[in-house]
Amino acid sequence: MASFWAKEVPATIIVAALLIWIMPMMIGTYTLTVLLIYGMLGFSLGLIWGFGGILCFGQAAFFGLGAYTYAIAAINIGDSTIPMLLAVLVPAAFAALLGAMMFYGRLTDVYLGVITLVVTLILFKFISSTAGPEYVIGKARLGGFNGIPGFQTLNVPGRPNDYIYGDPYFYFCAVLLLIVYLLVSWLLKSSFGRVAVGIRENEVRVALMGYDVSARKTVLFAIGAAIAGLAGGLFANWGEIVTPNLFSLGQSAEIIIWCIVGGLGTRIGPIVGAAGLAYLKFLLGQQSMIDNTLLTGIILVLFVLFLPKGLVPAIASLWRISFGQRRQLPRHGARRIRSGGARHG
Amino acid sequence: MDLVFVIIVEMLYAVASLVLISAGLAIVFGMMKIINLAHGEFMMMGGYVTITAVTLGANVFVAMLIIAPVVVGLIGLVVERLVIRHLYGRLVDTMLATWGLSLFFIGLATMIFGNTTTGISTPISGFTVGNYQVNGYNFFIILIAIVLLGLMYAVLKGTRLGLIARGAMQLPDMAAALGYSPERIYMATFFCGSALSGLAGAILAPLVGLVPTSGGAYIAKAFITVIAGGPSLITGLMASSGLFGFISQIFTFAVSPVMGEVALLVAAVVLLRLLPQGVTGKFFRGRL
Amino acid sequence: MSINRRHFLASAAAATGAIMLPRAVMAADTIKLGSVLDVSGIFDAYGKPMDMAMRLAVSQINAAGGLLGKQVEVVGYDTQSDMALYSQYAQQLVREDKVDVVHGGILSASREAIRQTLHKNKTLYFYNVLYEGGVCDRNIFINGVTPAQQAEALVPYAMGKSGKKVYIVAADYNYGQITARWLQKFVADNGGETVGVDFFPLDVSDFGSTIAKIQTAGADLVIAPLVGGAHLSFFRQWAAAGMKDRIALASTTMGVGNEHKVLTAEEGNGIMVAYNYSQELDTPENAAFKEAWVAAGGDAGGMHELAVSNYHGVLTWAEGVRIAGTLERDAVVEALETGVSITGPGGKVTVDPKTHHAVLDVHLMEVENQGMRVVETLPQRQPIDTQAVCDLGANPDDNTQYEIQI
Amino acid sequence: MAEIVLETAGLTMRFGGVVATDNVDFKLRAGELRCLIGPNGAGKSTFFKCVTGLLTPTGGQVFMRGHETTGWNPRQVAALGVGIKTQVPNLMDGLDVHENIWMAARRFLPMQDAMRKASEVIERLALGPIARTELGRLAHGERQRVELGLVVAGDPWLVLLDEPAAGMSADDVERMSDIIREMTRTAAVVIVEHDMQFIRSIASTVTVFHQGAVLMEDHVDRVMADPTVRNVYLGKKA
Repeated sequence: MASFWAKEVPATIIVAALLIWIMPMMIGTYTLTVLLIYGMLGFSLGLIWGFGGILCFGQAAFFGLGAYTYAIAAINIGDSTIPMLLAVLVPAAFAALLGAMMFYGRLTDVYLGVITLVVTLILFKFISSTAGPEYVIGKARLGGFNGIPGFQTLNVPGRPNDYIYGDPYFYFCAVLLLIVYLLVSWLLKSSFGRVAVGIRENEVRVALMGYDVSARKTVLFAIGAAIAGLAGGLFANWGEIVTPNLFSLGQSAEIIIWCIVGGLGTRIGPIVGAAGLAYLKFLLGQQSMIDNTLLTGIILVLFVLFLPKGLVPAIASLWRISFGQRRQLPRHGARRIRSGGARHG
Repeated sequence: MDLVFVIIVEMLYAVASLVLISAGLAIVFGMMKIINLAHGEFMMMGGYVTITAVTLGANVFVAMLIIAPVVVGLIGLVVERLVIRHLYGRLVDTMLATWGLSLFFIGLATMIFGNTTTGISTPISGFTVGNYQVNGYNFFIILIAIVLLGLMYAVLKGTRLGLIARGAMQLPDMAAALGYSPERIYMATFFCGSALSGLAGAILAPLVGLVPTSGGAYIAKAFITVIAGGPSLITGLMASSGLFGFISQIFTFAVSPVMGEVALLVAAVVLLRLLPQGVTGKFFRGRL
Repeated sequence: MSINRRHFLASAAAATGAIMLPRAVMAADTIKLGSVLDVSGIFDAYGKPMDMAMRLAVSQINAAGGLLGKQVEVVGYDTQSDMALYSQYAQQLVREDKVDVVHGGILSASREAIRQTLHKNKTLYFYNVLYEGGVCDRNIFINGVTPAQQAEALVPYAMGKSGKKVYIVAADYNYGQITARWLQKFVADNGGETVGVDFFPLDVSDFGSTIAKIQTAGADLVIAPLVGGAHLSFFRQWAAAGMKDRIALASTTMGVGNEHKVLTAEEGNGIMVAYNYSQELDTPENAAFKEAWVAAGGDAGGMHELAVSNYHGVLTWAEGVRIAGTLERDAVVEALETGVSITGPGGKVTVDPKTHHAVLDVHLMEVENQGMRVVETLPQRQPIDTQAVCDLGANPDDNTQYEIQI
Repeated sequence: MAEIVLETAGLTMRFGGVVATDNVDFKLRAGELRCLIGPNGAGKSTFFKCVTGLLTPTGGQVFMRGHETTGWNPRQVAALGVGIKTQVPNLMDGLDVHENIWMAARRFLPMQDAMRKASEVIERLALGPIARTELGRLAHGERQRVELGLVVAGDPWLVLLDEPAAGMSADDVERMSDIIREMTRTAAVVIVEHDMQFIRSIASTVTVFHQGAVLMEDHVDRVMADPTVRNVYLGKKA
């Protein structure tokens, strides 16, 4: 724990500061902002899937819920502070309920996948069919397929006319992602985080030790949803419109692909995977020779077949093989790649 | 009275189409414990194969019942050899890889056929029931679903192949112990599953406007139906298709099509919460 | 395929240019026209021909000597049917590419995703798609038909050919909802009765129960503003049930993406529609357009309502620039507000200064052998729905999409 | 007389028509060491699962230190301070030995104390050289030992072990019996076991199961000598 505060936190902050300084010189901040937001979204699934072993096919549901909560609250309240908080709390509460239902019902793997998928579909179908004038929450029309445009965007707390947008918004998102990253790192170092990893490894054993596995999974699930909701709120501010597509299965699929490509069981992997693939998609949109869906599909298949652990662990092990302590190679070469010491004290 | 008849036909049709769209996935999942998320795209390809064959001059029924299943089955075989066989026993990885495949096939179909909606007209004309006109093709789909279920039952129950397959379902090593290569059984199973998906896509093609992304509409429903059905292949398929088809049609008639879809999904969530192993995990155990 | 490659080279060059070169090098010796369209993904049936039409219009302008003595360069992005990419590319067009005008957007959601960005950054925007009406913003020009323009013409004609009892089946989103309301109004105005209204999400493809419901209601006429590939199933299942000869069918959307060419002749014949464009329009402008389209490598039957709207949009903008004599936004807007007209493949299109919508010809048509036979042309219809709520002359700072109360 | 820590009254478990455990009354006192033996299908494993909460009995009651625990799930049983080892090794394969044991200790202790406790258990079970090795990479005997470590780390007052010596080498078995004897200083221990060698080495009292019911209950030597037992159990084996 001591080394966490003394070494890892300062190191992370320095690296992040460098990135925040350098990246805008290469990519426009507007695009960078959404890459950060996707990074946070990928991170949220990376946490519950990579460290909690919960494969959620519906992470997009929490993302969309966060975005919609923000938009609806912002229209009704007119100041962005409370809506931003609600964008975190509402998805978390929703996930807590859903999680409790699933985990106390002892649903696992495929069944968990089906339920989360179905819940996402229900939300998508519901939100898509709210075009009629009868669907109003306070002053906000839900708008159906067209979504909700024109809500109050992020402002300095208490001063609704001082908007935070453009470059300052990029820095805001970057710092927020850094904070979330550090909080999650701390969580994973804590007893709660380690027991969560234990549950991923062997749920029955952890229950036999006397831990309340269902409650812990529910809490972790809710934390993941809170982060996804935060990303959703940030996304709403960035795009200035929310649409039912945020809930779509395609969106959920992308989040899973980000995690796989970046590397599960690592903290940085899903962030890198999300930002990298989203940027790739952005670049691909500037050409029209190869169908982009086809390319995404090939990438996913190739990763599952040849690099099932993802980019970050592969690079890390390459690094270790090239520059690590050679004496220990036979033993460590075949070892599972660790998450930057996340599971150690 | 006529309306009641029409509603019953629509309900049977809803059940039959659920059986059709889920059968291929159910076989692959039941036998190999693999969720083929490219199932919807296999159906989409079945549709395109049919349309292409018909425009090239094939008889529409030959195209639907023979050409499409065979072609899609062969595509499935290639997929199995190239991708799936490396991933046996890794449920989540196969789901992800087949998800990737589904995107790949969507992209491929877009490049070949473009994104414009296509289709063929229904080969069976409508007819009159009292004051109502009913889509005659509905009966064809109901018939096909019944024949399909009967055939699956006969093969599993009555043939040597079915016996081996059932053995492999119970214990993967069983087939090997009997001297059959599990690899070949898996190949055959995946071929059959893909062919059934192709058949379903082909048969539904005249009813819908086909685009490369059409598969997405089916996969979620098929996935839900198969999982909710539970371990017994045929009984599970019938039970969950019957239940979901009935519920969704009731709500479609009484409220609206959206509510029909939502009711189906809600029913699935409630069902899985109450019976986490699916319908046949609790009832009709040990049936086929 | 050759088209694709050419597009790729052009856009790849533009893209690398945008990424690699420092901004100063990109001198303003060309006029830049930004385009954001779904050229891939689920909406590309609309987007591809629109892209084609836009490029055709630009190449024709360039071939005729360009605008203000400069060539027009297209900076096009494929939004891949992803709403988030609209926002991103709009920012890219405004900040990095610094384009002079943006044409594009297909779904209303995509328009709303970029409208404010372009408004804030004072970049002129053309939205060239048939839509639900009501957008009131001095920075945007819209030349698609709106529900009232269609419904006002279509409803009396269709009722005259069938009967007084009308059943409406509409796509469940803003366009469908608003169109359904206009349809109901015009049905009532013409002495008819709306016996049922059903809305369908865009992914519903099973209409059996609805067809039974329509029969129960005893309708004489069904009007179907349904949208997209899944909804095409309605027309197919309608024909399969043998309903075609029993109840008349009309639509305000079927055909804008050339859907009538997908239906067989037996399925499509007799469906009544009302649009600004039909491939079968017998005008010299349309003949010239079709010829140029094929010459540019387009599919001979590929042009549709939305593509032609996009073509009109580029021509209208070009005319505005010529009159203004500058690319400066306010000057171009003022020039357009003088009531500029162009004559395109769909007939004469005039800018309505009050709403920035279009006054255009609406053609009543019937689907016949996979074509749209023009029955009657109603010249120069006003966008009365938007006019009821929007007056940019009186409120130039307005920036809302009104939901028109009927 | 020491306190009764585990008691069952009329414990019955039916699977469909088959009665796996039939009306079993069972008592265990603090500090006692008890082995459950019997031929395959005698019901000892089912009995074990009903007690640990892995199965919910169809009839009868279970008491632990006077609390009725019938129908509790394993977590609730474990939370009482009962250490459980299942028949199939249940370990967190992706984590190392120290992490595994620490997690068991952490359930009942604060963070730092759990650290100390884990180190102490590792030393006691002579797991020092492999403390930082992932469980997935260990040999079977080592894994069994680590699982005992997990049980010990929680400082249980009642330990329930299902076949702890299965598939172990003679050396490992000997070390195992030392550990178990050590356990009995603070806890009552119930062991389901086949290996008579092992049972002899820990010299415990034995309860013999036959056809779902308790056949006899006595010291291991006397049980081994009993003709009925030899007949139903050992006789078959020989």
